[in-house]
Amino acid sequence: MSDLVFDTADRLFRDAVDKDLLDRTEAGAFPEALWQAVEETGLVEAFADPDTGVADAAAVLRAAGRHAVPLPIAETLLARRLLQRAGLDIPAGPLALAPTDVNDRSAFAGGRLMGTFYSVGWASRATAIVALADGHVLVVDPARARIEPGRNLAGEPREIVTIDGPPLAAARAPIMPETLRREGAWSRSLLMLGAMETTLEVAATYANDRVQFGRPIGKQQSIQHQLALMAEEVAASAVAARLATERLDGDEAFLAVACAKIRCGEAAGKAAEYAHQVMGAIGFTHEHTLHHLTRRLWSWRDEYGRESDWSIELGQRVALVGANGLWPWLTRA
Amino acid sequence: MSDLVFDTADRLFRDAVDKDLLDRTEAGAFPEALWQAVEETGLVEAFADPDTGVADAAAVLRAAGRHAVPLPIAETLLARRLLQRAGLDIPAGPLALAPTDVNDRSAFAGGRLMGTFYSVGWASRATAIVALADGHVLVVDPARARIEPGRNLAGEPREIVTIDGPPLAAARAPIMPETLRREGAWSRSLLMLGAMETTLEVAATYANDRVQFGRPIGKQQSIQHQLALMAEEVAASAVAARLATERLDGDEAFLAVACAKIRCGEAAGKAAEYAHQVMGAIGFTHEHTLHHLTRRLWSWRDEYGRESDWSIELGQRVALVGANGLWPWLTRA
Amino acid sequence: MTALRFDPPTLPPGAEALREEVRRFLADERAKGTWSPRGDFGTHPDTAFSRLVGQQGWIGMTWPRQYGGHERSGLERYVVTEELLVSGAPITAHWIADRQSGPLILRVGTEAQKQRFLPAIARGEIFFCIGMSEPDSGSDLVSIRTKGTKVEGGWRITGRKVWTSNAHICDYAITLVRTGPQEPDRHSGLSQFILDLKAPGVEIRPIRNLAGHHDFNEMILDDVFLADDMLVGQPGDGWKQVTSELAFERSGPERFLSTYRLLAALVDRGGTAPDDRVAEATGRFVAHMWALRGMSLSIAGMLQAGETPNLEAACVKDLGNAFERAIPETARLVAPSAMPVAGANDPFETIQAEAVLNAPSITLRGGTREILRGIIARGLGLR
Amino acid sequence: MTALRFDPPTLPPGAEALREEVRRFLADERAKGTWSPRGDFGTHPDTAFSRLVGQQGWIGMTWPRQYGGHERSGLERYVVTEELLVSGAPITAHWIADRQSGPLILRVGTEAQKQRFLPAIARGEIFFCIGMSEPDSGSDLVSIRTKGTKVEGGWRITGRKVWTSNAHICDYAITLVRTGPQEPDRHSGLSQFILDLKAPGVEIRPIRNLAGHHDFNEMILDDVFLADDMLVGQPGDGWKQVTSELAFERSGPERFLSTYRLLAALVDRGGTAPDDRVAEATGRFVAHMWALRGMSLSIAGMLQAGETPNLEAACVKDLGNAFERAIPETARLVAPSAMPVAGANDPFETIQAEAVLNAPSITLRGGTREILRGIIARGLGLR
Repeated sequence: MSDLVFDTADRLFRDAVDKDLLDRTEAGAFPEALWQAVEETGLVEAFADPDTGVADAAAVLRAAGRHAVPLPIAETLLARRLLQRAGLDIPAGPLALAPTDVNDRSAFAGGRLMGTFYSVGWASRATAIVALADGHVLVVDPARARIEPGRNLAGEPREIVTIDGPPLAAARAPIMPETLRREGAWSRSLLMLGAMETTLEVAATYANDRVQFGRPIGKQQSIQHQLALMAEEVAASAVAARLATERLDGDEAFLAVACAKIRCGEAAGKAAEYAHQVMGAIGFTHEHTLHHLTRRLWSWRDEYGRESDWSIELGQRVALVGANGLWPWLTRA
Repeated sequence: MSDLVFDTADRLFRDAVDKDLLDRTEAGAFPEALWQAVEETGLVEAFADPDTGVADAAAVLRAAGRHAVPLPIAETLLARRLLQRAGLDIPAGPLALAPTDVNDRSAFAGGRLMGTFYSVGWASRATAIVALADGHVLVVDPARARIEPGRNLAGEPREIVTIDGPPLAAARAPIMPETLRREGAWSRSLLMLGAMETTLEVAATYANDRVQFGRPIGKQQSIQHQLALMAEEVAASAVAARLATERLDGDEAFLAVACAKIRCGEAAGKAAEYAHQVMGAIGFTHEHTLHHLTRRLWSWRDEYGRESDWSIELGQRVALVGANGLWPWLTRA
Repeated sequence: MTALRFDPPTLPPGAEALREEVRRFLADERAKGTWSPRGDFGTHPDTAFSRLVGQQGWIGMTWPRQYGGHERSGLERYVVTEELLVSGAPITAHWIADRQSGPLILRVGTEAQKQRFLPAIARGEIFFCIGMSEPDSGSDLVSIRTKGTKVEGGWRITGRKVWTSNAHICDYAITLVRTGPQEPDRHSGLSQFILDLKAPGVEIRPIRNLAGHHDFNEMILDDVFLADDMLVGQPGDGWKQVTSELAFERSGPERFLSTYRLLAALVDRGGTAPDDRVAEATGRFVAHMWALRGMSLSIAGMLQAGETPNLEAACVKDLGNAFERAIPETARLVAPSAMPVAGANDPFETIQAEAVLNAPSITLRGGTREILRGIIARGLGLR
Repeated sequence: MTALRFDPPTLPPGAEALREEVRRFLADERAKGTWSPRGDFGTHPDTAFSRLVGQQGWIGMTWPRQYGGHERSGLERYVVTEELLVSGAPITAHWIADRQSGPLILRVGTEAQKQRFLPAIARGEIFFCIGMSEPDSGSDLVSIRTKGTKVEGGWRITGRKVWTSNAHICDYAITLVRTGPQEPDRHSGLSQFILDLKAPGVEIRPIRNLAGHHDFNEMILDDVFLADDMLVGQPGDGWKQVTSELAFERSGPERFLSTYRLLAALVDRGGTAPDDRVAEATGRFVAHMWALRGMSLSIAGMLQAGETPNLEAACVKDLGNAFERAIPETARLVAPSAMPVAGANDPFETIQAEAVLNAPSITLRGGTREILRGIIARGLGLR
């Protein structure tokens, strides 16, 4: 099932996302037609199936990462899941999701939401902003929020949203804020995995094609080593992301997601570095597509917690489990 | 002057220290004849010249490191300097020095020294233990101390010394404990530099000589890279050690010694790793001399403060100096 | 470009019960004083303990019953192996026979060899080592000079092997010998033999390692006679036989768990409310180990399914090397320094010291990083 | 084995007074609003600011007075350069002319060239860039295809250059051109010309970098006529002339200070009582920078003494690369996260973001690490 979802998404994105679309979106346009296609294909409903939903959503995210899809796919998927669990109606169109950052602050009292969220993806393009605040899921009309522009290193909209007023809809929150943060971190792990896979392909192809000193640079042992190291990072990320997907709704979601975000985040930085090292000046140009991938890697590894944030938190849990409890914990999970 | 000192020491050690001597010393013997030669050549008095003393002592230490000299050269040099500054008589023979570790504890009161020192070099072989405690320099008879055996990773004696009784001699301390710790860290930087230089020579020679897959392994790009990286570490260490030597008695001794211990300590670990990587199984055998150097590198980087200890302390000073004061501090030093 | 594949493994029913069984066994025997935890798995052979492990049915677990095996899955074997490794149990003595020599005999040995050696291996009664490297050939097997000459009823072998781990406590060595010319290609002409280490003409000399320990040996073979039935597989197939084992050799839990006990000691040293430096280091290492175990388990599942995930195994080995080496290097920098206790060995310091001294040997096992990365690069389509 | 040598440099008297002078100048001009600190030194050219620097006598500092220089030592130039770099002053415009083009003309140019170009460079009035790389030649200069054909009174040049930094704001480009065959050896047949960027047939097209900024250009040369007096040095000596500058190009403070401002921002973010993670990171980076500066100053002294410490320079460049790249990677992990302020740019975040985006360009400057390490390995006697 999930393989089929991946193939569908991968084909759609491969055909629709090109350099031109990426550049235009970064310059401020919204790829309406692509969004329509995503909705029509049902990809935004990937979480729907109670059995395979998480794996299906993971497949969509990985495919989106592979093609640097310039749309709020992760945000919409997670927001729809949250609304569905809360029993709220799901608006059509792209959705924004808050909070994303530990510094975000909000309060919901007397039917009124007050809050500031510092890094909301695509808020100004969303049909609704879905927020978790004070034990409630709230649906906010973006037109009634103050939205200041902002972008991450990849040029993806990350906006400062200030809300002060009644939401369009509200319901008791079915999950804790940690769960939302965890799902956000999980989404970034899958996106990074996809982007790393393409980065590796691009770099390996280049190394075979590019001739210097009379032979392909891929014949140099040092270039081969860098590509091998990159492949190792991608491999470790793929497994860490799968383990987190399998456990996203399980008892050991924290452990599995923390490991995925730490491992994929570290791999993302290394993969970007190795790729640029292999590709030299050409990879540093705006003309080449590499940076659409690597700038996303640099952004996503920071979103929903850096490797260091998750490592410290995981290390603290490990300490509570203790040296003798660590292995039983890992093998039980 | 210091070049001459280096040449003298280097020649003496090269001729006298061989694998057999190293193995025998590690097994418990004390190389008396070599010690006699060191004393007769005047190398233990290297600090004596008020102008070139520090540079001369640095030259002796570097030469000792190059040949993994199994003697308390650093300890004797520093202890003699301390005695001289305190105006105390300098006993002949090898000297031990305490404290060395932040966990060491001692008190001197009513003419009585009570203390435990956890990692004293060669105490059981020393003619005297020179200790700094409660603002005093104290000379203790090793025969009246309780000495428990211990060795560092390189098999050099590092003994637990417990003292409870009157010293043989005492005088007001001319320096603070931080200064002694700093001089100890400086001595280890020079020793590491010397040992790294030889390690690099051994590994480079091996890479040229060792044939695999029909050609010297030194023709492989990855082996060349590892040796180049090793050379870079040695180069940075040489400069950091020189800068510390130039400033050991100056206003910015803390900065210069911290940088030397951090930089040489980090280099030591890398140089040892690269060397073993290049040399493969042969370097892992007891029969080869490599480990006499690398085990010393692994030991010395921990002695008188790890890189991390010095980095944290330096970072705290940097914070007090502030972002705007940092560059002026570095250029003034 | 060959995509790397890590299929999700399916643990057989009973795997977790088996895990508990192993833990109980280890706890009981430790309480009895049979064993105590050691550092790296590659050291401290204990033939008596290995016999106990054999009695539990945990040697040759996947082999057919008719040869003393237990016909369990590779994933059950995986569970037993990781539990033994993590506990620090002394399993060195039977390690090679269980992982390499036994499976080799099972795959290409004669019926007589299978009957003669496998049940005894599985009982933990006979032990094997590997006579591969020579003074002038490390990773480069084709340069092997130990020579086998065909004589009436067998072969006469002369040469010199080095780095044969634990030859001094083993009974047999699977020995790689040149028996013919390098034709039709440079990998031809090598053969594998079962060498009885007590045979006339075999001399074993210790090679001490840098810490002064005796794990390695030099094996001098002076006109040793080996009967025809000690040849394993086909003459001339030695290189093929050796390289086809590599996915097994490169992907097991031993490839990233050899410094696990140091990680646990660091957790211990950090206490229940560790400072951020210790917490960050342990959290990061746990994440790396988690991913490596996921990869390694996945490969075990694919091997069980009859696949040969060689590229994937090379990834585990190269990443595992780096991981195992990083633990002592980081632990020494972040560990809070503790007040030494006179006369007592600090457990963290002891394991840390052992790990630092042992670190150079990590890359010596199962292929240098140059070879591993070359394999992966070729898999990526680099020419 | 060639031992690496780092002689202690001797700063000339007055160097520290000069340093103060530079600091005062920068503070005064900044107060006037003439400039504000920028991130990496390779970006943000400001020709007006460069003219001011020229007026201070800080361009062409070491050149003879007769050509507009100031006959100061290379170490005085070093002091000025590091102060400008650390402050984040916009010195990109005159950078190449001061470090490379001017010294080249001084070394091998004709008397007429020296008189025509050097005084104007030193005044900060004309600016140079370098036309070296081509689409099919990165580090591999012998594969250059831009062709120069001898004609009456000069040369006709046709070809395409890429990655020419700041060509769009410069007046001239020192351009490497094939003017003859690769004989007697493969490095023969290349020549350097002073190319007037306003000459007919020269077209300059922007190449935006990954952050969308315009620093690089493509230069298309379509049958451009260059008079004989625009040839620099001897025809065919281009390769030799290029490679003999490398110790200068590889060892300056720009090789490890380009991310200094991020380090300072991290110190700032950490506050006066930083947590141990920030303290450890900043302390370690300061130690690395301290050693790199010591090496770099030492090389400056040796260059001043007429030596050519090429190996030592390669060390500084390769270590400097790693150092500059490590700062943003570590800073992002240890920086305490601060409450964002709506509408305000957080200085740390801004510099951090710029450093991450700029990191891939660090190794593009002055030789790839493969080349640098190859040089060092040969220096160690590896054959």
